[in-house]
Amino acid sequence: MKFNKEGRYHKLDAVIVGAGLAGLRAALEIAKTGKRVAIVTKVYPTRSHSGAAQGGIAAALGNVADDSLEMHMFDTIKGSDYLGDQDIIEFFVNEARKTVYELENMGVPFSRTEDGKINQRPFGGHQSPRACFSADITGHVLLHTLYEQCVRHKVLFFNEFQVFSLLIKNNIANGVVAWDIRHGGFHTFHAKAVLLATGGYGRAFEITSNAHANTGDSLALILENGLPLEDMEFVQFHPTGVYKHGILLSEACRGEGGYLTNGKGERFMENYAKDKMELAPRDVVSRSEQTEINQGRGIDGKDYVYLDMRHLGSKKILDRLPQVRELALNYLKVDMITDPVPIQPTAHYSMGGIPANINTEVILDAKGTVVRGLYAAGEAACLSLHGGNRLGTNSLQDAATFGRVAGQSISKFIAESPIEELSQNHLDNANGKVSALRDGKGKERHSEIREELQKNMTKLVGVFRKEEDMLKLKSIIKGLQERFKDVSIDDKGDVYNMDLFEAFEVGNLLEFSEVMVEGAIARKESRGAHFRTDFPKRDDEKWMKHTLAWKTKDGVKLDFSKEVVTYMDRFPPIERKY
Amino acid sequence: MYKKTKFFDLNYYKFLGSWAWILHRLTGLALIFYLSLHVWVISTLAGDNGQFNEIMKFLGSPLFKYLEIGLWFVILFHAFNGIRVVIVDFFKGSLYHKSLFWILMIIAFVLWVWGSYIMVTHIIG
Amino acid sequence: MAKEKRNIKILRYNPKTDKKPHWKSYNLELDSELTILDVLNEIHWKIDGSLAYRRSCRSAICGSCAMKINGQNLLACETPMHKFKGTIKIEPLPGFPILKDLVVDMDGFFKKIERVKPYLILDKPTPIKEFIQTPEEFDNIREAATCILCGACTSSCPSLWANEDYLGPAALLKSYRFIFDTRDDGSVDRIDIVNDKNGIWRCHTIFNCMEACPKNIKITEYLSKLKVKVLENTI
Amino acid sequence: MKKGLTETSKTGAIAWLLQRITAVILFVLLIVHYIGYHMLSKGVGKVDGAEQISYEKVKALMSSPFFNLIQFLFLISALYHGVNGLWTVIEDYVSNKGWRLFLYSLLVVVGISLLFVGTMTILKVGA
Ligand SMILES: Cc1cc2nc3c(=O)[nH]c(=O)nc-3n(C[C@H](O)[C@H](O)[C@H](O)COP(=O)(O)OP(=O)(O)OC[C@H]3O[C@@H](n4cnc5c(N)ncnc54)[C@H](O)[C@@H]3O)c2cc1C
Ligand code: HEM
Ligand code: SF4
Ligand code: F3S
Ligand code: FES
Repeated sequence: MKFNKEGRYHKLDAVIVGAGLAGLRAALEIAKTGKRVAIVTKVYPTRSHSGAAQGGIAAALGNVADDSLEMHMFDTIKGSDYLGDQDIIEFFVNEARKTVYELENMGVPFSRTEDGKINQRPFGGHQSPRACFSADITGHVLLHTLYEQCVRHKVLFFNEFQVFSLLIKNNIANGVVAWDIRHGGFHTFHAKAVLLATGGYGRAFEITSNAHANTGDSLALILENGLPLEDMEFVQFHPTGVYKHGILLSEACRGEGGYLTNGKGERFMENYAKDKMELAPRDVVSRSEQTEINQGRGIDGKDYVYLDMRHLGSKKILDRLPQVRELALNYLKVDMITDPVPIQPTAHYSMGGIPANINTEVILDAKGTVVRGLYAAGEAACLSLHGGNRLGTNSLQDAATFGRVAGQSISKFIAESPIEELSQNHLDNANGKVSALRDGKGKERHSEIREELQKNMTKLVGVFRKEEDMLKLKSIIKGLQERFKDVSIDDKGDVYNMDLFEAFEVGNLLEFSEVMVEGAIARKESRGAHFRTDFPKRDDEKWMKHTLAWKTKDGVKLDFSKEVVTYMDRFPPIERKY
Repeated sequence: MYKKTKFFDLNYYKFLGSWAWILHRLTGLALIFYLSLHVWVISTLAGDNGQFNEIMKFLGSPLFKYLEIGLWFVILFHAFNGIRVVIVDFFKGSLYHKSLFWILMIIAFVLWVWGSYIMVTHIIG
Repeated sequence: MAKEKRNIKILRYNPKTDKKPHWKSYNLELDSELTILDVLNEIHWKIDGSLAYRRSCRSAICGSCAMKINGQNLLACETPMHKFKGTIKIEPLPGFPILKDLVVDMDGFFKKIERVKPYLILDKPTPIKEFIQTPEEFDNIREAATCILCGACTSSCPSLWANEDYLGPAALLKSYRFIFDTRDDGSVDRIDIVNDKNGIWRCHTIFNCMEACPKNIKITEYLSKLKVKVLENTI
Repeated sequence: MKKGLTETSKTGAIAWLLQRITAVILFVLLIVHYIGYHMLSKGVGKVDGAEQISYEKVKALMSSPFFNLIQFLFLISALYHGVNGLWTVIEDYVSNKGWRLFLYSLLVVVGISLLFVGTMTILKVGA
């Protein structure tokens, strides 16, 4: 069977990789100016993982209780454990309200207050009820509404196309090459500007709330092009993942009054956060759970604890948490009305990513030099908004707000810039990747390599980290990278070749996981979601700095010269206690 | 690309709604066939009385009486399920369409037994 | 976690080599708490990498993994294996053309969604803040807005099997979601589009769609309301 | 792109409503009709000594103008309902334009003939 080496060619003003909240919002902005903009996405737009968000989108509307921009800003800064850049945070909270109103005006069906305004609910880490929501499907309705508006404004969609290489010439991005999953063959998307909005990458871990598609492909492409990633060691773990599956049981379970119990039947949170108990912030609860498990107090000594809802009674559970009960029933055969639910911490959100400035332009060094025509937004990007730990509901807002900002920056850029010609051999890189996997004579299965990576990531660079574990992990990853060179796939066909795209994704996981681990080894402090048992304290003297990491021939190169932007007088760093 | 499933996927027929529908459709078709016949028979009324009585006698034979019992079932099913459809369309019947179906069918069944009994006694007596 | 032996039958089809789909049987030793999607992953990862199916979120929200399992359209990711006894038969969604194995061509399905103008249309100026909408008005569209476009409903509708031009329950539900949104000004158009012989009038209240919907949306109820609305607009 | 999905027929709404209105009318009339004629026909009349619906009896009934009006309502309701029902079935299963046109025409011709025959019967016998 022959692969189509010629591929097909599309000339555009802008190409956007990813159809989550960030990608769609940007595309809409550009399409409204009448420019030719295409979205390339490996899953159908409404299947993007933004749709999985339930809780809400943060904005200080003050519809149900007093709120202010200053309060939202403070909460975000404190939540970030003072690693968030405060100029970005200030801009973000300022724009947040506009973003929500705009989304509502586009048709998002928000839940309403009695007087017909957008309803808001409380959420962990926010002092005021700030999460605008639509029942328990907020991300879903936002995603669908944006998609619908994009359809309306004639955005070109290339669905089920997976980007295999990012084209950069003379430090100017000029397109991407993508594999047509459904029919096989490459397409070249030649454009003046490229936006990377490929979302989260929790798939590097065994236990994760992320979708199968969240493999951080664009991060690997950035590294491949000699560009850096930022703050990759910061990964948020959510305390209530369904045991073994990692699927999220909403924070609402604890909100409604659920208990966490260990193998001895104790409410162990008493020993960690006496005041807030189960309602302490995510990282704190996750760490408490993990401590119990590590010290042998998991259920039957195994690696899970219980979420106990029984005392709430069947009426309340059926009323308030019918979906959640259904989940536990389906996945674990456990009815939370009569039995406690086995849970464990699950990798949930990635704070780090592709470094970008306030205009979403991708930067290539600590000084902030930009790569012309290259943009990043959403969870894949790192604007240093969430710092060391993201607050719930701030990320949908991040994707929507900076999606719009990206759209505006790109519109401006393409209006004044010529298109950079493609180089002759622009398809070589992508073709090389496919033939290596398809024609490879090796015996390795990509699924085995992936499983080994994921297991070890969860075990060795999970909720708790320490130097020796991570050094071990570093060499494991090296070994896996070697083995990956010997991967060959079963499916040699063109049509919906799942084997091919999964193998490509495993390769990507291996690349950025290495960077994650190196960053975590280097950061000798505990801040936000990054907790080192060998350095359990935050160290503001030394570490109010971002991590930039490059992949070079001799391994990962790190740079800590990018300082955190702080307004010392307004928000002096204080200890993060709840 | 391969196209499966044309007209019916019999292996999907496991839900009450689809059975009710297919039976409704079949009984509807049977009824329009019967109605045509019926109109024609009655039209002979316009002719002479002998012909009518002849035909009626023929149609009054036990075989036709038994067929009539079947027809009675067809009519009852179509009529009562038809009412269910109307309730679904105008009175939120979708929310309880299954219990509605069984309730109406029980009424229809009682009517069927009653009617059949009378018809059978006609044949015998 | 008990292991159990299971026979899994999958309808395989490779467009390059097969004229027609054929059943392939797998005998596996599986953890009893796996979902159908886990089982497919198991086969795909460990036995035959050429098996194709769609999946992403694995938490019943992205709508990728609808397929026919033991004669019924379900989401593979939320269907536990223990729901069935004995052999499990897995096929692609009926009524849609098969691309490969369990992957069907959904283009037609999405075109139909687009046909009903699935977006808010405004004539009035937008307010400075949000539009005012009461909780009751929101409740009218809440359920319809949870549709994940998985296609399970449309694929299960006998009306669609007989006539592939039928808009189908998912597209009609989408039109309902906007026609009954108090903010929308584009409903006259939309009503005109669904008031078509391949539109709402092909629905014969068969209820297969409602049985299939993984989000338990009362589809038929909304289609009935839509019929009455179209009627009111016609008279 | 084609307008609508194929050529549109905007009469669907009215036809749908009429199908339901006639259904309700039929429901009442048919049950009455069936019970009255086919079951409670004891004593309706005797032909050659056997119980049977007799010409005389029916003719006697049908001379009442009110009864005739009901009969006529029944006739047009049933015909409309049946014809429209079949029309729907054809719309469902016949996608070929030629065939569809042919079957529609046939249906209309048969429908009108039955209407004619039925009306004549009522008029003649009722007169
Ligand atoms: C279970 C869960 C619940 C959450 N709940 C909340 C919440 O309540 N509130 C909140 O604020 N945040 C929440 N989050 C976080 C939030 O949902 C995400 O951070 C946000 O949606 C990310 O949006 P995105 O647009 O960046 O990416 P995504 O929505 O993940 O989209 C990524 C897109 O990139 C495409 N893509 C990826 N790789 C490629 C490639 N190689 N080629 C082509 N296309 C590619 C994909 O197809 C997809 O369209 C939650 C996250 C999870 C996992
Ligand atoms: C006794 C009272 C009757 C009631 C309550 C009734 C009700 C209905 C209803 C509601 C429908 C529409 C079904 C749909 O749209 O899905 C219908 C269809 C139909 N009816 Fe009747 N009906 C009755 C009598 C009759 C009679 C006497 C005939 C024969 C002339 C008939 C023939 C049909 C046909 C052919 C259809 C179309 C079937 C279909 O679309 O599936 N009905 N009926
Ligand atoms: S209505 Fe239900 S079954 Fe149909 S596409 Fe939407 S979610 Fe799927
Ligand atoms: S199955 Fe089909 S006929 Fe109507 S009620 Fe559902 S769309
Ligand atoms: S994988 Fe997303 S719905 Fe099943």
